[in-house]
Amino acid sequence: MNAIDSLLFAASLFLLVTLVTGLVRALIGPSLPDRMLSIQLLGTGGVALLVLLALQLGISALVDVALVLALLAAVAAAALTRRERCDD
Amino acid sequence: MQMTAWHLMDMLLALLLLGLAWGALSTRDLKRGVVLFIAFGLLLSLVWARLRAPDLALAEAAIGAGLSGALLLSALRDAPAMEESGEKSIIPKLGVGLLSLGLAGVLAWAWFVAISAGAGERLAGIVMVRLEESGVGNPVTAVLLNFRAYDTLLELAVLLAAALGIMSLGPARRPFAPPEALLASLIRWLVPLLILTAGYLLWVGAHAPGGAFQAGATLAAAGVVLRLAGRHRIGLPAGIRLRLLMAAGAGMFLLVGLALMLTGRPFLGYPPTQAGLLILLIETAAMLAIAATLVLAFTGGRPKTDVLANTAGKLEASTASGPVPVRPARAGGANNDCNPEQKAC
Amino acid sequence: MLTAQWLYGLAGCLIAGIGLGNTLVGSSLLKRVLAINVMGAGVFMLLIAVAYRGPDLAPDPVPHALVLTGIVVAVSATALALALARRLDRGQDDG
Amino acid sequence: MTDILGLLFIAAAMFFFMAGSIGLLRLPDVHSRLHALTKADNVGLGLLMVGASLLGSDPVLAVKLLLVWLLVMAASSASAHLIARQVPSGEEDPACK
Repeated sequence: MNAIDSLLFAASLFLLVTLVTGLVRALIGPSLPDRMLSIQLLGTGGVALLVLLALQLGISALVDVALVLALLAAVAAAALTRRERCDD
Repeated sequence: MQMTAWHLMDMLLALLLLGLAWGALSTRDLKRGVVLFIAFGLLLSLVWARLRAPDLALAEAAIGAGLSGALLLSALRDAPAMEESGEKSIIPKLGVGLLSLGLAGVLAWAWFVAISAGAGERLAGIVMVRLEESGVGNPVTAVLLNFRAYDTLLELAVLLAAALGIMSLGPARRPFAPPEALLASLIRWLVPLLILTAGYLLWVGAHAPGGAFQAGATLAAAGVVLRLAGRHRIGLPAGIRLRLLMAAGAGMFLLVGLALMLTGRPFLGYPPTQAGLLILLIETAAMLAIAATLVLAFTGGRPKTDVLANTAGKLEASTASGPVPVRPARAGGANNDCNPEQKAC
Repeated sequence: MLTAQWLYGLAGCLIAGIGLGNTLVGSSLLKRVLAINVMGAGVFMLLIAVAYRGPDLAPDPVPHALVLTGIVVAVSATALALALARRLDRGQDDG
Repeated sequence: MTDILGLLFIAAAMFFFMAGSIGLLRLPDVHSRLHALTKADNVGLGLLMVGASLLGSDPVLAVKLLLVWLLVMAASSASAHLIARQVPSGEEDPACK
């Protein structure tokens, strides 16, 4: 195992730990937007972690996964914030 | 060094998943539960990536993190059904604990047997040897649409059954309010990109991770976003064409299978030279059906303007008698967007 | 035997157990739907742990295909369950 | 040489991700958390993408990574805005009452 790989491992571990830290906010809230923020962190961090994993495992398709994750992250946020129509 | 690094990451991920599963289910606050469950789905996608299952990571990213999240977040609005029932479970706590432990134990035993079986007996070897005859280069697609095509046919039938169930249970939720400027501009580029990505995933699925399921889920996300933005037209056709579209996946599968039987081959036994084309044909139909089903699932019921359902509703209204209450909104849903039980309407 | 298989396999068993317990005693319908999904996810983890062959080898595609099917069935069953819950609620309002 | 540069970019990215997480955890109200998180994470992701492109040394991969970064930026700024709009109304159930 060469130096680059070890450093990439270190980076992914570090990233995972920061994601866990951010997830504490999902646990303690207090409001729903607060919790959704930590989902957003997990989305962005997940994209980052997928890119690192793609390099480490040599599976370039994981970048496609990152692409889908990036696209779908917006959907969950929109689902949270939309209101149903009630003026008719 | 490499091994320990992987071990640390695996331990962290496994513990995190356990913690999120526990946290999502042990809380009495449903919002917290749903958000933690979405986080669980996102993390699961990372686990699939780490375990070298990019096909699953794609599906989980689209479904687990995106569509399920949207589905559950809208379900949070149906507050009454989702409130704490206050009823005590009739099963004693000890019994529940024992049952759960029992399930975990049985699974652990099954897992141990699977792990310790000789490597030579695995199906993986057969798949890899015969991959060339399958017409596609991605082994997961080969298993899904060729070697175990029956499974996938039945899966599409399950999906169709679920869609029919949802449609027959009642009208769709009320549509969403018109979007603010920012959301309007978001969907202007997000929807085309989702459709484009769906096409890409469908095509690339033949030789790389991707395929009808991931593509269908991504395509469905386009419909969900349009719906969230308050659009009336979200890409779903109406009336009989909607039903045909939902049946397209299983239908195309059956058609191809039967046509092959006419040529003297077994049901779904593709000739190796045409296998690739036939699989693409089935996958395209399956993608459309999956997308239609998932969008319909998100709207929560049959479309308000659904001609067929409304005629059925009127029939129901004219024939119903006795204790079954038929509320006018269900029969005449087309001209009224509001559910009468919502106090505001 | 690989450590990853152990870790994810056993975590999968426990997650499935947690899911089953909460499916039985869940305090609301939505909670029970979540619990069933968690139980499914545990089983998926178990299957994918079995399919894993190490960081440099291609994994077994058959469990992958099974789980892919499972994910799609799970989401459609979830949607159906939520539609049923909504319908149940309206039934109670009527009655 | 490009490898070292790539790793430096990734290391810098880690700093921003850490800042984002700490901000999310420590800042007092939802608006400032939003602010810290969205800014820091998008910068972090951008740096990581540059680093990964340098390490991957594949132009197609680099273009893809750039595209993903742009998407994440656009999506997360939009959703940050949507979440921020949600807050003043008391965050609670948006059903018509």
